[in-house]
Amino acid sequence: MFSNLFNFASPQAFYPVAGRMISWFGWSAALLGVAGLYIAFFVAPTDATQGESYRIIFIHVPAAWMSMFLYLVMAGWAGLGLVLNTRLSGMMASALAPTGAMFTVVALVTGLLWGKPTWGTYWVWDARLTSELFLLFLYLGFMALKEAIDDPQRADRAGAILALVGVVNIPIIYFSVQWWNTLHQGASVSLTRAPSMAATMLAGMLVMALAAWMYSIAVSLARVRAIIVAREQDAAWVRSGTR
Amino acid sequence: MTAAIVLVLRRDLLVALRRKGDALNVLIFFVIVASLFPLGTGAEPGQLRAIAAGVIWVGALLAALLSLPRLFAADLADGTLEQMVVSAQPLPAVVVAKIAAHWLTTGLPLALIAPLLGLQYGLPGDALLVLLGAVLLGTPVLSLIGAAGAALTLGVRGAAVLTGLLVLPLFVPALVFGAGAVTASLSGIAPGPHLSLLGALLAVSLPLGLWATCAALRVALD
Amino acid sequence: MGQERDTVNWGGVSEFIAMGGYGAFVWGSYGVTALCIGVEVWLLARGKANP
Amino acid sequence: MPRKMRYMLDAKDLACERGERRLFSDISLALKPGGFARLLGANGSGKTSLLRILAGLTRPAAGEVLWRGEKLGDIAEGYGREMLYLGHAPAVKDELSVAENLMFSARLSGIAASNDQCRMALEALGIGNLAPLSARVLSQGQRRRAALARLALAVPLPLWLLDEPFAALDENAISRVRALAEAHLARGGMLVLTSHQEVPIAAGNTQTVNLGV
Repeated sequence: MFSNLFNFASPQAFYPVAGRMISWFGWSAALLGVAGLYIAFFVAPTDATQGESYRIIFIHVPAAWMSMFLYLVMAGWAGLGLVLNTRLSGMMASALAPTGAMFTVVALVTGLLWGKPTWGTYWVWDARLTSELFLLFLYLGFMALKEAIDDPQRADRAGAILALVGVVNIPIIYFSVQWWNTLHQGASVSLTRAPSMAATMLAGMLVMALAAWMYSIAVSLARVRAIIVAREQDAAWVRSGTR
Repeated sequence: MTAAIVLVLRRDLLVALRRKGDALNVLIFFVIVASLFPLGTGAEPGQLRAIAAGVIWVGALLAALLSLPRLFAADLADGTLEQMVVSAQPLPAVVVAKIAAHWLTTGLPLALIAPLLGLQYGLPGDALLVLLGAVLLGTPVLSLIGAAGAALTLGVRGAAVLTGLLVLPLFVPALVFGAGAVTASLSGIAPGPHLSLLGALLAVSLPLGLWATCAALRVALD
Repeated sequence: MGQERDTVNWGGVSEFIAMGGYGAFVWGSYGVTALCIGVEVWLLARGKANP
Repeated sequence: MPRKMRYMLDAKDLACERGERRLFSDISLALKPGGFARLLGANGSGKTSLLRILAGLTRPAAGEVLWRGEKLGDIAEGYGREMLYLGHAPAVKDELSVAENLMFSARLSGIAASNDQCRMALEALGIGNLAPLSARVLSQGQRRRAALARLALAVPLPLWLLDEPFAALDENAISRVRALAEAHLARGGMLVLTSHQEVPIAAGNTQTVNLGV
């Protein structure tokens, strides 16, 4: 009786709605992306100390934000699915995970490529980068668990429990790694101290983050449609050819 | 509530007593893992002392991980797990008892033997004491979070490895504070803050691990 | 002394690509990002829910 | 006071799904004291799933199960104090002796059985002599008997849900189990069971729920 509370909760009703929204979000992501790149390369001034290599920040920081944000959204959908027992919520959580993991990989790789020119080594055991690495493991664990369980409904509910445990642990892991970093190395090597935050840099990062957000919504909607098709394979309405 | 806990705890300890091999093997595994590292890193005293806390703690994590399937898998197979879930005893009590039994047969022995390995690594007296305290405080966290992982992967293909993939990232705080306490006492810093953070971690892991394990068991037996 | 400009003047494409000597790292980062996004969109375009 | 209850166990319009497949839908079942229901259906038609829904283990895709007028979800272990569920797997632990197994299972259901009560229960299933043995040495049939010995102790539990109670049992054991079931019904207890063997059970009112093919 909850599922008709908001009729989008039923996968069949949501399928066409998602279809219409994808292009809207896709285009806004593209436009914002172009604007962000323009700021990143043509508006942001050269940094006094790091020269041009700091321009990686316009990808690294938004990706790191998105990797955290998407895990929260994923855990939100998953928790909703667990409480309301609506199938679409579980599917949305599954749809978000790969994109969140992708942004985590992007954040890590760009962190490596930024670390090399700036500190001479690719992998920097910096608190944020290390926490980002373990965030990737949380994503991989979530996806691996859902992949390993055959029954979709059990997979959704097990994944939801794991995501909720994970979301509580993310700040704890981050704090403990931060504590560990100050204990062992002192705060000398740290990506957190970005170069002086000129207004344009902040603007560039925010625009890129917004672009990444729009992109994530578009991609997740597309993926949730694929999941709906995959799951409702034998449901009658799929065979009746509604696309 | 406590009657239920005592009932299930006594039963699990009785079963563990009748299968002494399981707990013993985990302990031997822990000692072997800790003894392997010097063969790789070289036995230079200063270096050994530096890596001791990390090696012993990671060994404890892996040993705890190794013993997690024992928590529910056997009971699922012979049908006793579903009897406990559908019984007159509250599920949280059953889960608390099983986690306590797991800690008593795994975490506690690991903690008692850790100082011995600390000696092998040349840790001074007070560091050994801190090591004992840290492992005593940290291993319940491993049992609590580990139980949630074991329940989530119950009856799933490749459950042993998958459990590791799920819970090892969640063991990071315990590792950082646990090993950090020993390293701190080695370099003359009071380990107090680390141990209290470990205690705080345990306080968070108790309700979280319990909720997650109960929910996961209901999902697994659905 | 260059007066305050609102846009960075790269003075030609080759300088833009050189990126003040950090071209490999900057374009490496943007390239990897473009690759990841490209792979994800391509997989979805083929109707696969990927991992 | 829950709304007026004409039935102790009241399952309405149940539906069950396994993966994306719907096993059955619109199944209802209501039991009054002394009521007996037999679940029929081919293999894989969902008989076990239906029983597990009634036991509160499986969540139905639709419909709800009420005990004494309250939803199962709301009363949790309260239901466990009044219901005995025996599944396919005989809940017997190899490491424990037959008597220890029975003692533990009884206590799980909130029944504090003494040693000789346990011995009598095992006698009722004809395996009194196996009491001290480790369950590891039991045959499949003996293992089933050890599990079913709980029925002799489950007098205080009004609702019995039994999944294939007669499976792997010989004639002697079947008649013993049938006697226990009929005594339970005579005392005003309620029984739901799934079974392929045609074992007639004398009961006040008998319902059959057919899950079809």
